[in-house]
Amino acid sequence: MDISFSAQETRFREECRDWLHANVPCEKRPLDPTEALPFDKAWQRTLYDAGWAGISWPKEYGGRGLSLIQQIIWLEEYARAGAPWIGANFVGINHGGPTLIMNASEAQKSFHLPRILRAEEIWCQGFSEPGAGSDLAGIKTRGRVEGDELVINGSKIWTSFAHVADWQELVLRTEEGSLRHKGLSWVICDMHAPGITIRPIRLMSGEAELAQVFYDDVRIPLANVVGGLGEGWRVAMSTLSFERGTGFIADQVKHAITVARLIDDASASGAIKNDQIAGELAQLRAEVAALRAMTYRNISEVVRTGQPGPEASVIRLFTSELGQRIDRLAVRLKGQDILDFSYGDRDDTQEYLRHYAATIAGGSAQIQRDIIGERMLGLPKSR
Amino acid sequence: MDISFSAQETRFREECRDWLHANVPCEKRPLDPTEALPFDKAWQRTLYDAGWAGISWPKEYGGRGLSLIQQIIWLEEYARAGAPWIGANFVGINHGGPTLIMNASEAQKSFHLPRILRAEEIWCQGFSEPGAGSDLAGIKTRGRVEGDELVINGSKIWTSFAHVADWQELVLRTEEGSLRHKGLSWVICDMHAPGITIRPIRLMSGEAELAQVFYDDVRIPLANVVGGLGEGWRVAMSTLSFERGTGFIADQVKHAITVARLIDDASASGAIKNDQIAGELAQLRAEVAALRAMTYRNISEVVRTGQPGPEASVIRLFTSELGQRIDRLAVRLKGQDILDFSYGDRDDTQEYLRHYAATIAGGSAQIQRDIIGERMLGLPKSR
Amino acid sequence: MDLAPNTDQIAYQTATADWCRDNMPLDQARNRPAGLWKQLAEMGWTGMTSPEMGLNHATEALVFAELGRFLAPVGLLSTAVAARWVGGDAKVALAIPGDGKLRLFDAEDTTAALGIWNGKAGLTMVPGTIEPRPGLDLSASLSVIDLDLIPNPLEDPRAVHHLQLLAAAYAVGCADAARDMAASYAKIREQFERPIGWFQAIKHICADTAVRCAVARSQLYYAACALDAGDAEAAFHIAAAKRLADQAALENARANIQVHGGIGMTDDATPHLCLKRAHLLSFIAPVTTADLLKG
Amino acid sequence: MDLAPNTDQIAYQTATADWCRDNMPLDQARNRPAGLWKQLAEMGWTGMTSPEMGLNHATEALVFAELGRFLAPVGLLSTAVAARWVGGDAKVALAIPGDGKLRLFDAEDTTAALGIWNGKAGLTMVPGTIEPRPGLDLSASLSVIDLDLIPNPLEDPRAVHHLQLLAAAYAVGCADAARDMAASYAKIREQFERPIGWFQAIKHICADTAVRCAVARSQLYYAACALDAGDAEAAFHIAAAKRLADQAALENARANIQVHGGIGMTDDATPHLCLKRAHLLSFIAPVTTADLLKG
Repeated sequence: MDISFSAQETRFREECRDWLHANVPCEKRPLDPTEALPFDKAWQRTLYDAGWAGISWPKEYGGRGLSLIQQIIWLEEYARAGAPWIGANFVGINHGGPTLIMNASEAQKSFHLPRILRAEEIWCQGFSEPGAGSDLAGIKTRGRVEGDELVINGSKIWTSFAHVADWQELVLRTEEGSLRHKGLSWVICDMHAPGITIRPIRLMSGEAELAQVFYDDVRIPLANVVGGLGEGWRVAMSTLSFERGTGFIADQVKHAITVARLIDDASASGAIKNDQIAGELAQLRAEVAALRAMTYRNISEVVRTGQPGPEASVIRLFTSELGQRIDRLAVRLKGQDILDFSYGDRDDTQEYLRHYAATIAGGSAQIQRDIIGERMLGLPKSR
Repeated sequence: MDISFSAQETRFREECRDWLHANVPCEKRPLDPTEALPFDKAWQRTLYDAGWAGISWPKEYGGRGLSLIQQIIWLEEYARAGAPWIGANFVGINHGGPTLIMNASEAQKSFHLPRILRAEEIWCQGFSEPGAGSDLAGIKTRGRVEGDELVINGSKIWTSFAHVADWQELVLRTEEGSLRHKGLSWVICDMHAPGITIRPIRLMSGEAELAQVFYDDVRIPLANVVGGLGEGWRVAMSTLSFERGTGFIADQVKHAITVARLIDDASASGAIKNDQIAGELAQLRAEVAALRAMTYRNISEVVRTGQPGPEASVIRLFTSELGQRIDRLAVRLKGQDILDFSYGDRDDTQEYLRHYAATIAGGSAQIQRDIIGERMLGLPKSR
Repeated sequence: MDLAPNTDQIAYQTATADWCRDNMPLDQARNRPAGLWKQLAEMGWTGMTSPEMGLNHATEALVFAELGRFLAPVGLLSTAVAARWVGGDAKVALAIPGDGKLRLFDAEDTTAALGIWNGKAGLTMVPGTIEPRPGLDLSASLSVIDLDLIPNPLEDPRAVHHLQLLAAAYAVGCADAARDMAASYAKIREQFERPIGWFQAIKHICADTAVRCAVARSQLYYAACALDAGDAEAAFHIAAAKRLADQAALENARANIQVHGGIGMTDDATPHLCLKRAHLLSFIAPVTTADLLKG
Repeated sequence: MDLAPNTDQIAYQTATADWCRDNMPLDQARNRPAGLWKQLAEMGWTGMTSPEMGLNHATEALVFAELGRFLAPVGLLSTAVAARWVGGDAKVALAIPGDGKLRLFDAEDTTAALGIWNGKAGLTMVPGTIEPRPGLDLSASLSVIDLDLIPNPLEDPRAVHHLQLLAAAYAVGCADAARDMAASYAKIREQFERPIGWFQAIKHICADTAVRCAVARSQLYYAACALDAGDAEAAFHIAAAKRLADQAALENARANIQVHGGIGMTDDATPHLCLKRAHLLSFIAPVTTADLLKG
């Protein structure tokens, strides 16, 4: 066990830092997803041109083919530099792309992957449904095979960037009458296809980045199925092992930066003289450190064995709940200023409101605890 | 709504206070249950002779037949005066007796009730079993009818004062093959009957007041069944409505006294200058006040309607968890002194260790939350 | 001693709840019709606390908990306190001073605002130039003034307790609303082929909302009665009621959002209205640690 | 960067756990045989931290977490720190000074005790007249001396961090033991005709024990490596590890008792051994808020 990085890794970190220092844009990323689109595309293109897109993606599809540790170093430095969120490119880079790498045909990969890296394609996700949130296997959106096409009907919800996306990673039921995890397929859906309607959803933090998507006899070629008809559950789950614990690095670095800032602010304002506040800040600082340690430990396990350690399932839960604790203290320290918040503001209050999603989206805290109890401790399955 | 007591009630409170002031013994109640027995009997006899036993019990069985409010006034003043716990008389006075009043035959009542009030009989409880703790309906101890007797085999656990008790309120399965709540009977079991073996259980706080009781062909007359064969569940549940929210008054007053003492001590020691400590004490003081208000509200509901209000089920859970929060702060304030604790000590550490039972005994906190969710909010039953 | 509402009080409660349900539903809290205040005045809600009405604080607490359950305008709180300690039933804005600023809520068509300055209730003039805008709590318009106007203090020290009590009642109502919303949703929303309220994880979140409501409401009743009785510890009991009610409102709002899942995060749904209201209430006549350790 | 144990380290871990399981089972913690310390010395556990053994702190942390999992004597902590910074492998009692008293643990057959005085590690003489008795933690004998003996301070400031680190490792092991005990019991104990671990209420209590272990153990590894690397923030990382490990040990012990129900309350059962050990560990080289805000 050792916390020091190799000379090569340290050099790589310096390269990242230097480039980011010189290139991170001064202007803020616009909040409105439509306004943000040109910004997101330009920034992704800049990253790509400088060789920072797809650091751990295979070289043949435009990636750098570097190590997992380098990927993490990049993500850490990216967050520390306050570089903008990749926004509309998020699903393609962090989810759709990795899933294609693991599961898609050569034709699918060589068409889409370079375009994703260059921001020539925007992707969105289509997993959750109004009736299938925590219970992903309850999917009802269906695709009927007609000749060499799927005819799709149903609805998806919580889709980020639906109105600006070109493609969607869509999981639907292609086997009529199939139940739960069986009979699902993972499909590349053309978001410009006729029959698609998009209804934006505004959140209580003011953002309107999400949408509900409706499918009315939407026709998608069977060639767009990834990993085979009926293999949707396996394909959707495979992404998790590609991410291998890197998915939360940005959040974690952000948590650490926020806690450091809160400590500085509370020291400056004198709020830290209150033992209660000081105690809570101290506790959060310890927890943020432990979160990094836990992530490093998990990554080390991946490097050593190719698989995340059993604690990987803890990281998601702890990251989300710690983030909420931080945000709650942040707004308490703001005091009455929280009352001035209005939609469109981008401050600690907005973060606080946004982060109620952390224990809901991507598997609620309740589901995460079931998983930890069942998979880590071997307790009997309740569902 | 009104918090003032009537002139008559205020006079009654003064009478209670005066008598207690003059008569509460200086010596501490011994911790060992066998040593404590003569103390408990003498004190109960003193109470009885002065007219303070069975305040709300019917006059014809030796009680005072007074109002529920007066009962509460007595319990409050009793706890405030630091009067000794009634110890070995607890089950007879607070549980066995009330159950007999609600369910027993005239012969059973006129035999047992006066003896309970005069401490001529000591009672113990026989509900829980090694395999049936939270799940009371899982009782396996069985009684086979033979002629005019029940022949009892099985085992009960968590029985307080088993080794000094004369009688036991015993719930067992009298209908072979019956399931869950059906086929149970509530029986007055003679603890001196042949075939009974008692194994004491020491707790992690050092007390050895509890025991496991084994029944090996123990013969009890059928005449000792209360409320009819097979009516055991109904009889056992009926006690709850007799208690009508008075069961926790002693704990509540003790909580209030403890919090006041912790505030005084922390003020004297300067610990209260720590904002965290002060904040926690302030919170506990508010909660202790609310607990009294909630109890008063529930009692008012009983006086008005004859039934406890829907919030009655909250009182048990809140009392137990609040008590644990208080104890935890108490031992934190003691600091290193907690390390000196040894079995036999009677201090905050012993209380703290003892009170782990509060969220377990008599229905775990988990079961209480199920009940609140299902009965107060109408959520679907999980079990 | 009687901490259960009597027949008259139950009638007030029921009448309030019925009127609110028909005329001021919670899901319209962010979008109240322009004429609402006139309606409130006509129905007598704005003047019911004036001395000549003879309502005791216990009954007020019951009525304001019902108003709070429907997220009635916070301006009713300041108006009610002014009605009792100044007189009349004119609309009075709610003032929250602090950090060299003055925040006014529901200040449209008012000339005065009531708030707490250094532990004392006071009235201040509302400048003619304010420009109300939406704030965190979408049910209340906000006007921020960048200096702290000097108030005229109210003489009776009980005015502070009155505002605390009524704000606590609003918070209890807000906590009730969140509890009921969560339980209702848990009964109808299905996941894994069962209502989510079947799962202990959700059931226990809901149970805890019920515990917080029971605790806070009980202390509210006690505090109101203590104020009515001139009890020596009334100030402590009101502070305790306010603290527990604020906590119940905030924690129940959070629980309600979690129970609602994704829907609970959306602007269209109602759970966030309770959350934002809870935050606002916590700044109205807030309680300090010292308030709870006194007496 | 590598925070997973390497092959050698895993061998140390396994050997320690195997030896403990056979020779020092947790359920005998309150009743260790008189010859245990001799056995520990013979096996080399008492001297393994001495400089000539060349073990790094990371490996020590792994080994002490295993020892802690079996509630090994707390005297091993003081002995290990003395072995490194004073030399030798003689048994050294653990000292906890405070409130004008000195508490000595495992002081039988010792002449010196090691503890922290005003933030500095020191050694003090053990008087010949002590009368060890059982204290809260039944696995450690206690001798209370009613004056605070003057210690000889150890020169190297790292001795404090070393004691904190090893005590944190013990606490991580203690938390692990409680987690495993709770999960095992939840699998076999049935209520309502199901293993209680099937119920979400119990399952989630168990899941939280696993979260606390993962968090505390991760930070323990990082802290040990930071001390090995002479990292500028090592003191903070060790303080964070100690705080999180103490919390994990205490909270997991509580969770384990709750999962065990009535049985968990009894003196015969093992859950209370973890609880009492957790309390004792929290007073060994404790961490302050300032320690966590520094650096």
